[in-house]
Amino acid sequence: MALTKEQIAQRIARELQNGFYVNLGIGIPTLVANYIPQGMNVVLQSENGLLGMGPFPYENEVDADIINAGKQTITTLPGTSFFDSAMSFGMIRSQRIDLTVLGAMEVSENGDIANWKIPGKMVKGMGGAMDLVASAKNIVVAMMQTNPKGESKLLPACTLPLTGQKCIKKVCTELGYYEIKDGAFHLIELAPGVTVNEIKAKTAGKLVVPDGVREMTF
Amino acid sequence: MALTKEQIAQRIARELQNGFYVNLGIGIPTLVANYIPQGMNVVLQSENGLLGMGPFPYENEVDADIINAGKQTITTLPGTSFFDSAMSFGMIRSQRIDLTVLGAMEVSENGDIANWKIPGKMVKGMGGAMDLVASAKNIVVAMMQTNPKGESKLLPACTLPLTGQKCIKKVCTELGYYEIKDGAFHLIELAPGVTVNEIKAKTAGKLVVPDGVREMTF
Amino acid sequence: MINKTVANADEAVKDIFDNATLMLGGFGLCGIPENCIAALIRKGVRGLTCISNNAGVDDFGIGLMLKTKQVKKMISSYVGENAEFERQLLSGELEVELIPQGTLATRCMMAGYGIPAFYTPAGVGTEVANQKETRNFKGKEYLMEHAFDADFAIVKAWKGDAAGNLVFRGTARNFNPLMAMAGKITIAEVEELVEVGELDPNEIHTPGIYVNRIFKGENYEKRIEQRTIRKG
Amino acid sequence: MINKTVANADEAVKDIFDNATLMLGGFGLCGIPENCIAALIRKGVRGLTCISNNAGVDDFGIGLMLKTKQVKKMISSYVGENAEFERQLLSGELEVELIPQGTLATRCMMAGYGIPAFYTPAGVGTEVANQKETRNFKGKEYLMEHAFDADFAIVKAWKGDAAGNLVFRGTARNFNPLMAMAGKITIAEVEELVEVGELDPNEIHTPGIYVNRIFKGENYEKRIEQRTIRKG
Repeated sequence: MALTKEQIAQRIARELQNGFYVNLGIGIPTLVANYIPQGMNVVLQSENGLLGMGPFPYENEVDADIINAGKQTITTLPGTSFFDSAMSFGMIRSQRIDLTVLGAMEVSENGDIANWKIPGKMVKGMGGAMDLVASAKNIVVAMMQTNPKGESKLLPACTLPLTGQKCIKKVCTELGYYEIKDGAFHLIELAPGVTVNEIKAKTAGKLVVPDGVREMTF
Repeated sequence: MALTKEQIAQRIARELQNGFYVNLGIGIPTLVANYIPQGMNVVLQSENGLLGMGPFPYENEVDADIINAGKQTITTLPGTSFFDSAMSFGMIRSQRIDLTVLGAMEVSENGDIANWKIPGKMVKGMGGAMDLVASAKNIVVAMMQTNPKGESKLLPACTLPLTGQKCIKKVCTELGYYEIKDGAFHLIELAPGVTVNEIKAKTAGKLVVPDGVREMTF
Repeated sequence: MINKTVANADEAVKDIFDNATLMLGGFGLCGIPENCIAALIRKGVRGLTCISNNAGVDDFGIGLMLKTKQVKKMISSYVGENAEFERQLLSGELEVELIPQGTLATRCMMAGYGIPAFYTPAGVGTEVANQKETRNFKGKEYLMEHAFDADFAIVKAWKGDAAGNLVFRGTARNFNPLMAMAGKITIAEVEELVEVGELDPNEIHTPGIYVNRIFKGENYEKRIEQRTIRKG
Repeated sequence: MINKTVANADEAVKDIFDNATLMLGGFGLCGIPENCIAALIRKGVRGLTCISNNAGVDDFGIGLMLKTKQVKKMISSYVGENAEFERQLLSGELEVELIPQGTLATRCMMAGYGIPAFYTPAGVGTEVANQKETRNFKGKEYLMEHAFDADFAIVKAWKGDAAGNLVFRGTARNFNPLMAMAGKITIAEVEELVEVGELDPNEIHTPGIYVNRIFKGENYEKRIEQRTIRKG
């Protein structure tokens, strides 16, 4: 059975390690915060200028001056710091962020990513995505394996304008978890009940399925 | 009669205007602070990271954490701000300093300055001088007109290693006040009782003496 | 101290001219100079190029200046959800230049730091790299980017004093201190204008040297774009 | 929060190796990491390249490490009055690279900002420009300068917390926050180690992400180089 969005987030959360600084994009990536293991120290960075992001506020805590990169009201935690956006992207470019999780429209077998522009549609902008993908040392993409037309988003080469080149290390979709290396999607884990045949049918890029690939458990 | 060091500082202080941000170098330039006219608002910047430098502290105010670029203990004033040295030189490079006063070993008729290194002698370093002269829009040099051997320090070209190129706008020595333009030292004012002949004898670079050049008054 | 105070927003923006390039602080609707935007609309200045991370929403922030057709060009990283913006863009009335957010922030900072150009990896291999010089440092490709050049920077701070010193609050800091350093003329509106000497000199985010005009803003709405709360 | 505290200076510097490149904060003797310097002397690590604006005096600061001949090279803007320094330099035991102060500060900052190179006017037309690329922007010449690359940055702050957040005091700030961002490993010694949550998040100069180890320093001498006072 395909993973839910929550399960995709839950699987990606297994990449977290104690002491990690983490930047989570909008959408499924945001959900990763809900699966930080109890007792593990992980600090969330928000690229508008905040380190140590807390949960959403209670009604009486809402503060218009404290928002995250998705423009959502959030809270601080003991040890939080605020800074300007140049320092924020300074942290990102100087690779102080241990894990970055992003959504995508397409990912290619060599790690290219497209997630900001569809020619012919209104373009809203790349925000911080190009800085993040160009700099982060460890990027995991969270997305559906196919687009609404049923076409694979794991491609030999991206067809949409790129956000960044050769930068994505791992992809988690509702069907499986992939590592990108040597110009191919290496299937690391299967969603429970999903078959390798389904994965093959929905992966347009080069796919490597190791013998005895494990099924995820939740 | 040649100017005293205090008079050189006093003359340079006449360049000050209300609302100026000023950086004063070590030596005679520091004395300029003593001649800011009463009621004029001038803010002193110290390039180690301070805007709004006050006078030396009283004995009981001395604070090891509050020093100027000459490593002297100083005080703050209402409105003072502290910042790091990168921001400090940011202010300098982005030309927010209205007047910079520096000492020099040599100045050339095209505005070059040498004030950091004498070949064969122990070199202590340029500190912030190269940043200041490369960036400041309005630099006045305060120095003696001749070196200890009696040789002019107003030269056709500097003989010592340069600190900066074509950057000095004015020079005040014990003998006169000069504007540097069009490849010459233009005598603007004479020290009281000093003759044009003495100026000529002690200026190796191209000198322009306008008709009816004024004598300074104190 | 040099007194930078002006009476109000109208006086602060009075010499902003048609076709000027403005930087406007804020991220989304957080930390935007509400009073100056209103004054620019009252003034009716036109043909503006606005450097701002976002373009407001239909009825708030820079969106209000789009409605009055005062903006010729937006330089932003994300222009979000704004129907009028989209209409003007598609009709060709409005020009947009999209820039990666970190590059936008850094190009502001570099203007304030007197650094004309620098290298960043953001955008290498994408259409952002078109017409730009690339260069390899230690095996990685970078783009050369330039400092911005803006006639005016308009920022919003939490506290400020007559000397022009500014302190920001929370994530309303965002682009504000960067732009404050970057304008030829910098205008700051503040929620609280305190006595000179009241701000701790260790805690000033923007030293007064960067600020040309300061005034106490009025009636801040501080609208929230995504009001997300948890129950409890 | 991630706990960055270590017991003391000796533990903080324990993996600093021979021939490492260190950044050391401070301007003159103001804001120098006194405890770590003492620990480096106790450890006896040698062949160090030290990036620091100054080189201390004969009997304090980095001067103490010069006396024990642990320093191979100084990268500084001004090396001041230091007889042992001069002796080692003239005898060829010590190598010195002199860099304009603003360039030194900015090369630290750029390392922390992930910007490999930038342009500055400082040093154009001087011997500092030797071997360096120059480039004209808008009619003015600039030198290309690179971000520093340091194995360790050692800084001294006024207050800090276990999460690594730092606050500096007065002009003891100087190069410290810049270097704190720039080391592969950053070690911070602080006068006061406060509880996490005690520092105002708006007033933190160095966010904890840049700091790997923090400890409370002991017995700060805070020596004054030029004790200038007025009578009254």
